[in-house]
Amino acid sequence: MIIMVREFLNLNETRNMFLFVSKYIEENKDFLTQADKAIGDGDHGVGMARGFIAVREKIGSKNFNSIGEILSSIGTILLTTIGGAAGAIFGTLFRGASKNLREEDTFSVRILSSMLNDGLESVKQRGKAEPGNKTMVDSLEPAAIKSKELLTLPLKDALIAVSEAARIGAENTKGMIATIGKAKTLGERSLGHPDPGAISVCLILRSMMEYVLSL
Amino acid sequence: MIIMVREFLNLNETRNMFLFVSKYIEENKDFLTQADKAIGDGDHGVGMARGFIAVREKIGSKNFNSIGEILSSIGTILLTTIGGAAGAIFGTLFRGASKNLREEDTFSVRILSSMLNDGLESVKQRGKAEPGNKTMVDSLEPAAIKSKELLTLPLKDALIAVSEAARIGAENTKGMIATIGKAKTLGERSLGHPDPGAISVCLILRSMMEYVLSL
Amino acid sequence: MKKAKKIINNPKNVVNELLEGIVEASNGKIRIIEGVSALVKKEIPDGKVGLLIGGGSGHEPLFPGFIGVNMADGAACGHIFAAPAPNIVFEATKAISKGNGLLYLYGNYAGDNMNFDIAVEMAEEEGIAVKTVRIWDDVASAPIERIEDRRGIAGDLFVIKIAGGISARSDDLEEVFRITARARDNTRSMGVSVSAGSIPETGEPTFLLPEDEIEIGMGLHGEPGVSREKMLDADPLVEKMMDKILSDLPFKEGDEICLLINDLGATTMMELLIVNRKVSQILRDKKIKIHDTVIGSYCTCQEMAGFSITLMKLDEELKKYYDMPAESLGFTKL
Amino acid sequence: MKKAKKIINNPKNVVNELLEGIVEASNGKIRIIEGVSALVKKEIPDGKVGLLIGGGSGHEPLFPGFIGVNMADGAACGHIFAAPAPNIVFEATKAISKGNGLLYLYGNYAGDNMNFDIAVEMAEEEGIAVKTVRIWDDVASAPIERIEDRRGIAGDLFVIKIAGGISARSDDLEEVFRITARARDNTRSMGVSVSAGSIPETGEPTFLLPEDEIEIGMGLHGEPGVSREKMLDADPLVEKMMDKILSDLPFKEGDEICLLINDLGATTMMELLIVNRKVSQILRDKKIKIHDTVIGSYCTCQEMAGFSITLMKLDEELKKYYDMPAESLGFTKL
Ligand SMILES: Nc1ncnc2c1ncn2[C@@H]1O[C@H](COP(=O)(O)OP(=O)(O)O)[C@@H](O)[C@H]1O
Ligand SMILES: Nc1ncnc2c1ncn2[C@@H]1O[C@H](COP(=O)(O)OP(=O)(O)O)[C@@H](O)[C@H]1O
Ligand SMILES: [Mg+2]
Ligand SMILES: [Mg+2]
Ligand SMILES: [Mg+2]
Ligand SMILES: [Mg+2]
Repeated sequence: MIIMVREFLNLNETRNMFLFVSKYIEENKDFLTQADKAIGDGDHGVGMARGFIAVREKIGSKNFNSIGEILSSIGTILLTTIGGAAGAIFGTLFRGASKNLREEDTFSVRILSSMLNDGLESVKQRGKAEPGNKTMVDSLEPAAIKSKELLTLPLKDALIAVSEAARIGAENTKGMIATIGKAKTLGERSLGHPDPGAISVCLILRSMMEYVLSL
Repeated sequence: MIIMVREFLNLNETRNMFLFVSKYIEENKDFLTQADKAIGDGDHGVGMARGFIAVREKIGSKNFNSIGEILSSIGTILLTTIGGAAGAIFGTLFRGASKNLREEDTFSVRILSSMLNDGLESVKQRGKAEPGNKTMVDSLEPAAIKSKELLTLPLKDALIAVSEAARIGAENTKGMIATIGKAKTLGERSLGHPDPGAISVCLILRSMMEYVLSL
Repeated sequence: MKKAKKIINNPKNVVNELLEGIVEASNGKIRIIEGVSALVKKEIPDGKVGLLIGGGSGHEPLFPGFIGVNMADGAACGHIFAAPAPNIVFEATKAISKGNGLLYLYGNYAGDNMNFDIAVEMAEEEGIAVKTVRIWDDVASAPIERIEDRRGIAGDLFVIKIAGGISARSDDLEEVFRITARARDNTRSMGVSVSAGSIPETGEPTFLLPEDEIEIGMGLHGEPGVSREKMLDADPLVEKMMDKILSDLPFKEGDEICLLINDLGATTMMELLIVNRKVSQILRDKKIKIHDTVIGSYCTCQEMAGFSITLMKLDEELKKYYDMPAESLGFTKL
Repeated sequence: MKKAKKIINNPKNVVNELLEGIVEASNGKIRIIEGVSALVKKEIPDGKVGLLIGGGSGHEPLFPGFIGVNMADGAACGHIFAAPAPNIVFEATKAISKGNGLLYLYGNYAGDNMNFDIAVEMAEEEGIAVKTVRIWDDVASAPIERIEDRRGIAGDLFVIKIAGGISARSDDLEEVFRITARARDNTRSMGVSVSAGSIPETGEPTFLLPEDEIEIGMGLHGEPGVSREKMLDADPLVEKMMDKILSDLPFKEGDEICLLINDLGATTMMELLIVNRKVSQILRDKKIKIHDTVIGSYCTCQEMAGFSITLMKLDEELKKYYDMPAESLGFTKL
């Protein structure tokens, strides 16, 4: 079998990619909740699943005019349905990601990179987290940085590399002491456990990759 | 070994008999509590033990002038330290038992019978229970009735027969539906379980018997 | 058997220590009677008809937490789940007596009845007049024909509230008795439980309930309820309970009531509110007017999970006394 | 893992249903804002500085149960243990706004801070002035140098009480802000837990604690405390907690305070009273005067067993607002 090399996705495919992401998050609800039970209040999976189920319900068959519109719709849905830190952070991530993509109607590596870097910037502005605080930033920032180096790769290869960078970033949070979010009161007791929000970032990128690989 | 046949106990021996009863009840605290857990609120052993420990503490080395005085002291201590239904009932039992024994200074079968019958009468007056309501009356009444037939027996033989009558009475409560006390809301669910207060009557008589046998 | 973890010192001292905790919280207004487990108000006006409540401990804030302004004058407290001994009641009686007699008000249990009755005999020997109202609001515990066999549960709060009001206004023991008895006669409750409490001296759950079952008709102690059923959702459960409560008095269209949703110990306010939503909907459908709603932990059974619903039907007189402001550790009303 | 048995309907509907339960209990005084999980008073005078509180649900009666007379005007409520989304806060803001701005008052958590901040941006775009006070009373959650990293726990009650008082008296947002912030600055708390709560959607305990251990420095959620220790008797445990609380502000001889002993969910009033006994003894020894003591379930974490101690130091101004009568589902004061 010859694998088609896709350089970009059209608007419907992009929307479908995020519908796939939604299912993926929903399927990992318990896994994320267990991660939050270890160092947080045990609701991260519940919230993320609630948000992404709402995404599926609300944009499932909707047509969009730009990549930016898809991302900002998702962001607003997450912001208004998840609540908690994750709602503000993942809502802000997608809303921030949409900023420079209002005129774009294809999803490519360049768009991926723009989305990750703008999203990262907005998240940092909103939540004041820096790498090392043991948050989703520790997974998002390496992915965003990595994406800038991949502009010439095919989309699938770029997504493989980016999601690997996010995975390593999330893995590294195990060695960090939380200084932001509900885990921060644990101090050293947070060592050894990965940050749940960082895992969510991994899952989002990994499912985007799986979707593109499946085309 | 020749077993001495005791026809009576003197005042100190009578007091010591009830100190022995006290220890016996204390040792059966958990057993009584479990019985009350099955059909009541699970505190009968706790209360009875509290009362009889107080008896040991308060009359342990006290000298008395009559059997009646011993019994009424015990009754007042039980009445003021147990609380609950058992406090009123067992307090009343001992106080009632003392009624006609203010002039007596030896404990004999006749005294035993007077004590059980007067005690029974007071208990019925106070609590309005009749045989068949599944209370301690179902154990106390057969013992009291039996005691009237035994006036010519040696004390130990009378106590053996009386405590056997109480045991059978308590055993029979298993087949009764409670209509008085905390078990009454259970209705048929109280079937199959003996009444905790009836067990206490057995334990009191049985330990009196063991004490006399040990002399 | 998993033992309960409790924040206590010596389990034998829980009652005395909790009473001291109430005294500390009272800002100098309540004292403990030396040597017995009873609390009384420090200042009681001469000639006031005394209101003495009481029962076993372990149900806090019931009973000692309901001493206060336009509430009770004193409480005689027994060991955990055990009626107070007569001497405790009697000492509290003497401390409260201001020449116009006392009303004894407590839940209808064999132990309480006998111990308070012995205390009545002691009080009368001292020339103190006593009238008694026994609370028997639990519709599940006996059929209406044997209403005097029913036990007292969370309806205690409303009856104490009315008794506190009338006893602050009237110096006639007969009148205090009459109106309190009417409050009792107008009050109906029913409870359910999903898991047991435990008494501190044993630490063991007072009953065992399978994971998927609920005990219906639960009282305020470890003694079981009237039946066990498969666990239900809140709404059908409430419907079932309300059927039984409403048809008992019965409560009818046009009636005006006070409503109490009472936590039996470990049930969350979240659950109580979800219950209240359904109870209120049912009452609206039946055109029964809710004058006031009280929700929270008032009459508890240690850490038992479960709740009860209480309705008290008002008339003009009961409403007047219900609406009086009241203040106590366990219940305050503007 | 044993799942919690809760009296609810669909776990996804708990928040909406509990809010409806509060509306039903309010006798027509509180309404739900169509489409979002927020409650507001129906009648708010023109020109009143609005007091909006809020946070995750599952802590009832905190937050929505503190709407009432001389209490909050509205509450924005999130899912269980999740800060409310900004649109919920914003809708409540518009409903409350009477031309003189709003004070947002909530516990200091990353999620709440971010969501309320987004709402502030939305409100300002609409021309509604908003000031924010974040409550950070939990001394266990960060050292005093990083007080702004501390989380808000049961001290919420006292700060809301003061804010409710001043916002009913003053139409100057700056003044409402200043006095509320002072109440916050004068308030210190610490909590412990002996067993976990659970969130309805999973039913699983949010943490596991060995049978003989206690979690020290517990917050209002499933997130663990600052350390685990072997289970202690009540008195030494209280001493330990009081050491940390008293030395933090610090509270000193001659100070006058309000005291709250708060149940985190399933702890009995019996235990709270035993705790209060020791707390009060320590305060008396230190010659710190207790102006008022509040004991009960105010800020909870589902059926978590545990409690917290809160002290708020009074000055003449704070005392004036604390002493105002107040009425709400969760807290009433004569
Ligand atoms: N200030 C912040 N900046 C970035 N991410 C954050 C911040 N605060 C929290 N997070 C992320 O949110 C996650 C927790 O989300 P969630 O459990 O859903 O919310 P909550 O903490 O309100 O319960 C954390 O694992 C972390 O990755
Ligand atoms: N009216 C009564 N007459 C005689 N015995 C009674 C009566 N009521 C209760 N009892 C006895 O008391 C026992 C229960 O005692 P206990 O458990 O200590 O008190 P409580 O029921 O107050 O918890 C019952 O088993 C029964 O034998
Ligand atoms: Mg969380
Ligand atoms: Mg019992
Ligand atoms: Mg009992
Ligand atoms: Mg949360």
